Amino acid sequence: MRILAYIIKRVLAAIPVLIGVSVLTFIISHAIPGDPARIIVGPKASKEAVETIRREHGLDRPLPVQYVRYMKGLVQGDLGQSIRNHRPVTKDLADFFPATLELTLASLVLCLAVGIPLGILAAVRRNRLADHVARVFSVIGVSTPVFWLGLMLLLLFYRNLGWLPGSGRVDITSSPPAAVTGLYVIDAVLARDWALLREVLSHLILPAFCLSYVYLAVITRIVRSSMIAVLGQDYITTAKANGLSTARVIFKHAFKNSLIPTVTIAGLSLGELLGGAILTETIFAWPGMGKYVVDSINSLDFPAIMGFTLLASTAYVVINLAVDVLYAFLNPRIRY
Amino acid sequence: MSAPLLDIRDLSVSFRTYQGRAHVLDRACLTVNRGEVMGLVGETGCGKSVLSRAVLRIIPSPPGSIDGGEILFEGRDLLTLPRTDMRRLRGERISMIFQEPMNSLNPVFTVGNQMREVVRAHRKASRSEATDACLEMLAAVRLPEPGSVLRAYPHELSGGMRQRVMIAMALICNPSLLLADEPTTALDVTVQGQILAILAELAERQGLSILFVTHDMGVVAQLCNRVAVMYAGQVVEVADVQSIFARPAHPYTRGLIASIPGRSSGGELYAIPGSVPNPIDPPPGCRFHDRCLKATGDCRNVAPEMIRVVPDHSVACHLFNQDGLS
Amino acid sequence: MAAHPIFRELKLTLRILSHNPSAVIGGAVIAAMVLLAVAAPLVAPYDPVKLSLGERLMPPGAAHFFGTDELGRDIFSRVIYGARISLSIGLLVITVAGVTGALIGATSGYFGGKIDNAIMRLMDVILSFPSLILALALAAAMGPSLVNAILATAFVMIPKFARLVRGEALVVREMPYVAASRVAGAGHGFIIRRHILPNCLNSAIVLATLTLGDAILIAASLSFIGLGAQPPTPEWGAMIASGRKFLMDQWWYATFPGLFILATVIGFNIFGDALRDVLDPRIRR
Amino acid sequence: MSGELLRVENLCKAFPLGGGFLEGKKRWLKAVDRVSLHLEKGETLGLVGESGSGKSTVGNLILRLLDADSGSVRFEGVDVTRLKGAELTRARARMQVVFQDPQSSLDPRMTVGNIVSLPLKILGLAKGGELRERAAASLAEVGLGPECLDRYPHEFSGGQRQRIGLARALVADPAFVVMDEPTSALDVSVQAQILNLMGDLQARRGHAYLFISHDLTVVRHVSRRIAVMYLGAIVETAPTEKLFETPGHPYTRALLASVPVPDPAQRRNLARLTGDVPSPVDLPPGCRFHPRCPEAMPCCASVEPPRVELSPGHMAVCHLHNQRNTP
Amino acid sequence: ADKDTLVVAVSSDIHTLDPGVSSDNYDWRQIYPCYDRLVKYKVENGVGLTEVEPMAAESWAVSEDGLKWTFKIRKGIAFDDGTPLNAEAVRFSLDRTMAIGKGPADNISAIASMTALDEYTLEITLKNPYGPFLQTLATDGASIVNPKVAAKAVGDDKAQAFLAENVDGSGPFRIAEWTRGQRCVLEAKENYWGDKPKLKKVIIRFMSESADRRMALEQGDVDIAENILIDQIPALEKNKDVVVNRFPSQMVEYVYVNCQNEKLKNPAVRQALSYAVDYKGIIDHVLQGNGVQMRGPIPDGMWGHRKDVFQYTLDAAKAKELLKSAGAENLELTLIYSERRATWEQIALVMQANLADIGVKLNLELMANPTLRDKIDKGDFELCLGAWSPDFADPYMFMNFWFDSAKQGLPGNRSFYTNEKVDELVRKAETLSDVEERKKLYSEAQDIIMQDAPYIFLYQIQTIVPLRANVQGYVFNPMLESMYNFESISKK
Ligand SMILES: Nc1ncnc2c1ncn2[C@@H]1O[C@H](COP(=O)(O)OP(=O)(O)OP(=O)(O)O)[C@@H](O)[C@H]1O
Ligand SMILES: Nc1ncnc2c1ncn2[C@@H]1O[C@H](COP(=O)(O)OP(=O)(O)OP(=O)(O)O)[C@@H](O)[C@H]1O
Ligand SMILES: [Mg+2]
Ligand SMILES: [Mg+2]
Ligand code: NI
Repeated sequence: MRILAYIIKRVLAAIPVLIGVSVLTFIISHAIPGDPARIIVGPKASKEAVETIRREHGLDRPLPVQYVRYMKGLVQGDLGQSIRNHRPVTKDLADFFPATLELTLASLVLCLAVGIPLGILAAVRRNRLADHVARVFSVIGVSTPVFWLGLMLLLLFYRNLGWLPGSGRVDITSSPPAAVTGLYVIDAVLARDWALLREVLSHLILPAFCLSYVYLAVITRIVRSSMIAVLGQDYITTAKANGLSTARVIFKHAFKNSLIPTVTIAGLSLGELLGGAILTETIFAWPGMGKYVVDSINSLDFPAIMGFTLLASTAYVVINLAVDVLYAFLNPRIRY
Repeated sequence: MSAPLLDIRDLSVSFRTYQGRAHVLDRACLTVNRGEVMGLVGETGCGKSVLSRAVLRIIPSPPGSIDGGEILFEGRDLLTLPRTDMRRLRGERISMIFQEPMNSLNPVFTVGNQMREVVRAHRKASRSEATDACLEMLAAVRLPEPGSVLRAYPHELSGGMRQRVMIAMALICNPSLLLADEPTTALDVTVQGQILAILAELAERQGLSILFVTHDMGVVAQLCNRVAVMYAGQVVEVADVQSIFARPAHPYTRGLIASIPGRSSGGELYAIPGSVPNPIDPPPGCRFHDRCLKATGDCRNVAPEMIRVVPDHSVACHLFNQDGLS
Repeated sequence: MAAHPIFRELKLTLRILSHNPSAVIGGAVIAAMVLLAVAAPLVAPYDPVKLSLGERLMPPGAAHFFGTDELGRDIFSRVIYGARISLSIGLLVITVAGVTGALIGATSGYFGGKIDNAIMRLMDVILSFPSLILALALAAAMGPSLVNAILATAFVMIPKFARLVRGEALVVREMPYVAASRVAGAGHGFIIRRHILPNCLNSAIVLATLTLGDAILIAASLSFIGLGAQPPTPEWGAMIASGRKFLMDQWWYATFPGLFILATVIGFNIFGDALRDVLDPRIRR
Repeated sequence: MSGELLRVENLCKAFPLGGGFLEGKKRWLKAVDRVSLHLEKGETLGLVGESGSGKSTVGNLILRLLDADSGSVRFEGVDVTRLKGAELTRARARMQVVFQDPQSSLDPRMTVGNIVSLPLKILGLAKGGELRERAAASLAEVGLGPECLDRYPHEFSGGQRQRIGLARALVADPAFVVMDEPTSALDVSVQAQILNLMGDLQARRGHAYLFISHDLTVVRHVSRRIAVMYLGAIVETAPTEKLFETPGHPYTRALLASVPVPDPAQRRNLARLTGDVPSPVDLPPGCRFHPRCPEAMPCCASVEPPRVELSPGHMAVCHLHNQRNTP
Repeated sequence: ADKDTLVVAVSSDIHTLDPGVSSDNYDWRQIYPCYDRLVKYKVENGVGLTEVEPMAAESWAVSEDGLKWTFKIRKGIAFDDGTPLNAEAVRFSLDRTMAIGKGPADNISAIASMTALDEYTLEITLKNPYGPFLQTLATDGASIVNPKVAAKAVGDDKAQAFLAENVDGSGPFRIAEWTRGQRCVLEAKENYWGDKPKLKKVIIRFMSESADRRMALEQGDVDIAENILIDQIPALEKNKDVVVNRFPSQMVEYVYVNCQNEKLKNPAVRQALSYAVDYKGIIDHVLQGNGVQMRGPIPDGMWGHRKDVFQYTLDAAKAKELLKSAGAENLELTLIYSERRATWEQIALVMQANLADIGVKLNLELMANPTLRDKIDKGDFELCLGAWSPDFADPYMFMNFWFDSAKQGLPGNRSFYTNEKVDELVRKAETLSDVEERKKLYSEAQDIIMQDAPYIFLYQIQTIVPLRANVQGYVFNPMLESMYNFESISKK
């Protein structure tokens, strides 16, 4: 019950943040010089056509009026129509968001699966060779330009070795699975199409690796440092003094404690992964939000930009909420 | 006399620091007999904790390293024991409790989880057998409602309860030696009284030997049979408790006893001049000489050996010769 | 007169650092980059912006160590001059973000309560934006220029510093020495200036070294999407951006600036990690 | 004596616990509950009690580090609980504090010289070179040489740091110093040095001390009068020797009995009380000590005990005396 | 992929499938094969021409004054639901496009009214005589839509919502699947009235990276890869499985010189700039030879192009002299450009170096496309890089759009050029339908324009289309940039 009240409270607290996000997005996106009406009608159209469109979309109104109108729609779950293609923005988001989400989640899994053991190794063998190797390996990730890595991976595994398929979520000639969740892995499982599942997974490997490598260092570093901090705690000494094996001390006692800061960072990273997927998506022709939003900015598609940022921010808020709840499960000291 | 339970001989421990190597223990000697409570007193940083941790070989390394000496426990040298044997010994034959009951229990697991784990690390026991053992032990340290304590997380317990849990956990495998590193320093006097009473009772009932580390002379006086006084990484005096208070031999011990307030009210307290030497660059000879009012030339150059002044009373000071005369 | 205490501190820090192998390696890389940047005119064999269309896309060789780009410019020279730009970008971004973030965080943490709540919600707003998108939109709105790219990058980094410093400030404001100053009658400004900020400095510096690499990368991504340094300025990110078109056949074009970014970022990261260890007072004592 | 310096009356302070919207009723932690005490010029009053009993909070309220909920603190005739701005600054110039932890009570980023001269600087009592001179003088008084001025706190031992803390407290020549467990982090031998030094300084400069400690033996050594706190309230006040000879409150008696006497000849059962100090959030009705009191009577559970003067200057808050006095 | 499936790797997703809305070649790629139009571009010996021939219209006649056009519509064409394609359907479609009033409407804005004389005869009346009229009927915006879509309208959106995601035409293909961001699948119609498509399926795959498209082409995962960066072509040409085709296109790239700007008002200064650019260097190196220098505003391949018109070439000395005579030494200018085309940055840099040679300091400013467009529209720039391709095959697309002072700003006259004589000439040419007459007027205008140098005419590019070697029957039409004749392509 307490936790429910806590969640409600957190959700309510998120509202001003989201309003802030919407105001900021609105201001910034409208500060980009350019005329969306002109973009709709095309460059060669006459001035009159531009004016008509501007009126039609309410772009001639003062900004605050436009904002209020937008927010009114938002309250009713209407994110407006995309200026570019006249589709409800919600539909566009529903089309593109699952791809990004799938990629992001896959990267997160990869990131944690590699980053946590690496961080533990580095902490346990602190200042020894393994530590240095683990840290350099992970830090190379942060500092490698994503597209360089992405292209090299494609060149190597697709063109030269032929081990993995090229870009995209499925093979060029395959149809995507029937959309249920939009996450192809899950949809393929639901459809019991195992061949397709294999295909989908093999398409995920390279982009997920490429994206996760960037955040690997962050996870490794935080696991390492929190692990080092935890290993210096009295209860670790106690556990050792009580004759528990090293493995138990590290993987049970130290690990759960070091997870506490790790989930926080992992949550934040997931947020960043969501936003950071743009370049990866471009290279791997991944039909996600990245390209959509860049195109939106390029065509001053305000409703689309707003829709995207609000969705991303909401995702961020939701993730953080989830992290906080998880945090409470991990850390019994948390009281609400 | 039978061989002592624990016999620490010439133990030296050092730590690597940024300023240089700190020689934190320098040929320290100490014995603990079966069934006795041995007090270990000394100022902050003199190496009491390091000494007791060295017995369990849980000194963090790096930066610490045991440079020499032997630690004989029931006749076996712990320093040369294989790792797995050492691990088995910990918690089962020798266990330890620490100063901070706050931090000594893992905050993210329930008390029961941690206690059962200790039981099952040392003997084959089903979950319910382990639980029974825990309940019994918690009752023995006079915790009301052991069942709910077992289900509680450490932060839900008060300091005194936590320390009792620690004691229960340390004694659950029925060890023969308990290393207690200032277990009551963080507690209030009224609670400290309870804990000391429990320890005394358990020591008596289970024939337990305790190495009790403290800086509180009052606690020593109330609880211990024998006392070892440490100064700057060395044990400078060992005696039975009466002798230490009544006839302190080492000038440092004398200063220590004299500076306790409240033995008589009002007036100036005796204060030992100067401060503790730096373990990185300790003075030659007797480590106390530059604070000692009676220091002689010998004290500055020659490190004094431990000599027996009277039976059961040894001291490392040049003021005493083999015959125990001052 | 004895050396000023600050210098003694610095000397001790340096001495401790010099015993730390990763600090030495990281420091050496950083020093080498700074040196290259400063001595660029001496080291670079060619004019970094001079076109020579006849020598387009030459592979690395004796005449051009790192080859040439699509306009025949010497990549080696450009990379070296690029160090100037990229390092300054990193430094400027970190300074702007660090100082602003630290001030915001210190104020927020020190006062706590409603002020803290309001400020932190604002930081949440910024944080909850995908940073690249925010920087992109900002840079697009302000117009593409190096200065704007720096400001945009700094803007998205402010919350990182603010959060960190706030966390520290929450701890520091409870310290007895702050209470002692208050007993002596110190006002809020004084306490923030003399106690809170200096005591948050260590972690802010560590974060700064750790994020300097990030800053270079974000600024590079902005250049990469055309919003950062304007041509013909040899900035690493921009070079990589141009070079990516040639990556499949002329690997050297994007790879060399990429390697320099890699080295610099790794250098700062390793150094920052070491600095974190070293500045930890528990270890220092 | 030369007259009253400080009079605290019915001081109350409660801290809100969590609470707020969606979390049910706000709960209050009564840290200090109707505390009254007074202090003569040049005198030392000991304030003892177990941890969490509100000793530090009393000190902080007097120093205006916290604002009192109600009650008054008259310092040199002025009620400091209501002061603001310049007047507050003026009053502050006369009050100082020394904290328990020598490590955290000195700003690690400042040199000792700056730390010690800080009060002068803030209060505008000195400028430029004079700051340094007076800091050096103050350090000399606590037995530290001028070479310390340019060093950092972490270069000193615990005892030395506590001396620096004393030097800072005394540099502006206050009339009154709150000593919040100044020696509880120190070893006995170092504690002796500090206690002696404090006694010295008091004799020379005539400050009054409010000496907060949980260690009865130390308090006994330094104070002329002692107040005993339990769960936010003062349960007994008495001249030192009176308190030790004829403790009036069962809690004081238990406390005295729990102190391990540093004399192996006087061994005794130290477990006089059971359980820990309960939390001051939900205070028991009646006498706040009754759940742990070995001498509790039925009325203790419901009726608040009265304040009884046992002898001049010896006050206890307990039903036992009430009954004895009014049969 | 299978023999009867063609896979095309393209760089950008579709925005809308509505022929009445889209003014984007990338959309037209999918829309065009799904609809029929009254006329289509001729193909001769596998070469696409700019002249038109009958498609849904069997024949047509035009009145003496050029105002009334009568189209006879072919019988037996039907939409998927059986609705016949008749005069009413054509009227409905053209009317719809005009009523929506977006980009495509501009091309057919000459229409004043339409009447169906009988079921298969349509009479179109123009507002004024309009030379290029017939050509405009071959544009995507003139696609004939099933009039039944009116039933799908939501509010008064004229079925825009429906047609944005669906097609309803009588063309040889229909859309079988469109997964946003991934691919669009076209399916051939068995019962198409014209020549049967040889392919069963066309998969259009969206891949935004050139390198990605190239790799997929080399691996044989795709059959055609468009928009491969010029610098990747030489390596691609070495691959035996790939054929790289080059076609002269109608796409030109040029620099807008803002004639209203104080510094650039003087034609001598503009001439100097035109003399300063190293055209050959740009074409040889930046374009790797995939282009030819422009000669006058009208590109080669379009009627009205003059091989003999005056042409600027690199002459730094002359440029300096001109600047001196104009008193414009120490000139500092800013060139703005966007990332729309990969070569622009290089060209900007070359121009920077070129202008430096004549003592002009050129600052470069890269900006986002919407910002750039805004600046162009407002005339808030000095120099700007641009590209232009005609929507229909008529010099009108160049001469009237670029130089008519009424079209200043983004619509066409992006150098804000004003010359009364030129205005008069091009406006006259617009209303005539006689080609020879118009040629003469445009020719005269060109001479004046070249002297006024309102643009720096850079080059006309070659379209490069790399195909797998087994793809046959591909025809390039310069008017159908990025569009494909899927109906006649086959795979060996
Ligand atoms: N991990 C370590 N790294 C470096 N030095 C250490 C470490 N642990 C202990 N030391 C040093 O060893 C010396 C002895 O420490 P120890 O903890 O044994 O003192 P102690 O007598 O237990 O003091 P206290 O009464 O404060 O507990 C100290 O000088 C301390 O600084
Ligand atoms: N700022 C605060 N907010 C909430 N509760 C507080 C605050 N300060 C003190 N308390 C609570 O008030 C009670 C009294 O605290 P105080 O610090 O005065 O005790 P103390 O007697 O000084 O204890 P100690 O001996 O441990 O220093 C404690 O229960 C404490 O938790
Ligand atoms: Mg210790
Ligand atoms: Mg306190
Ligand atoms: Ni104590």
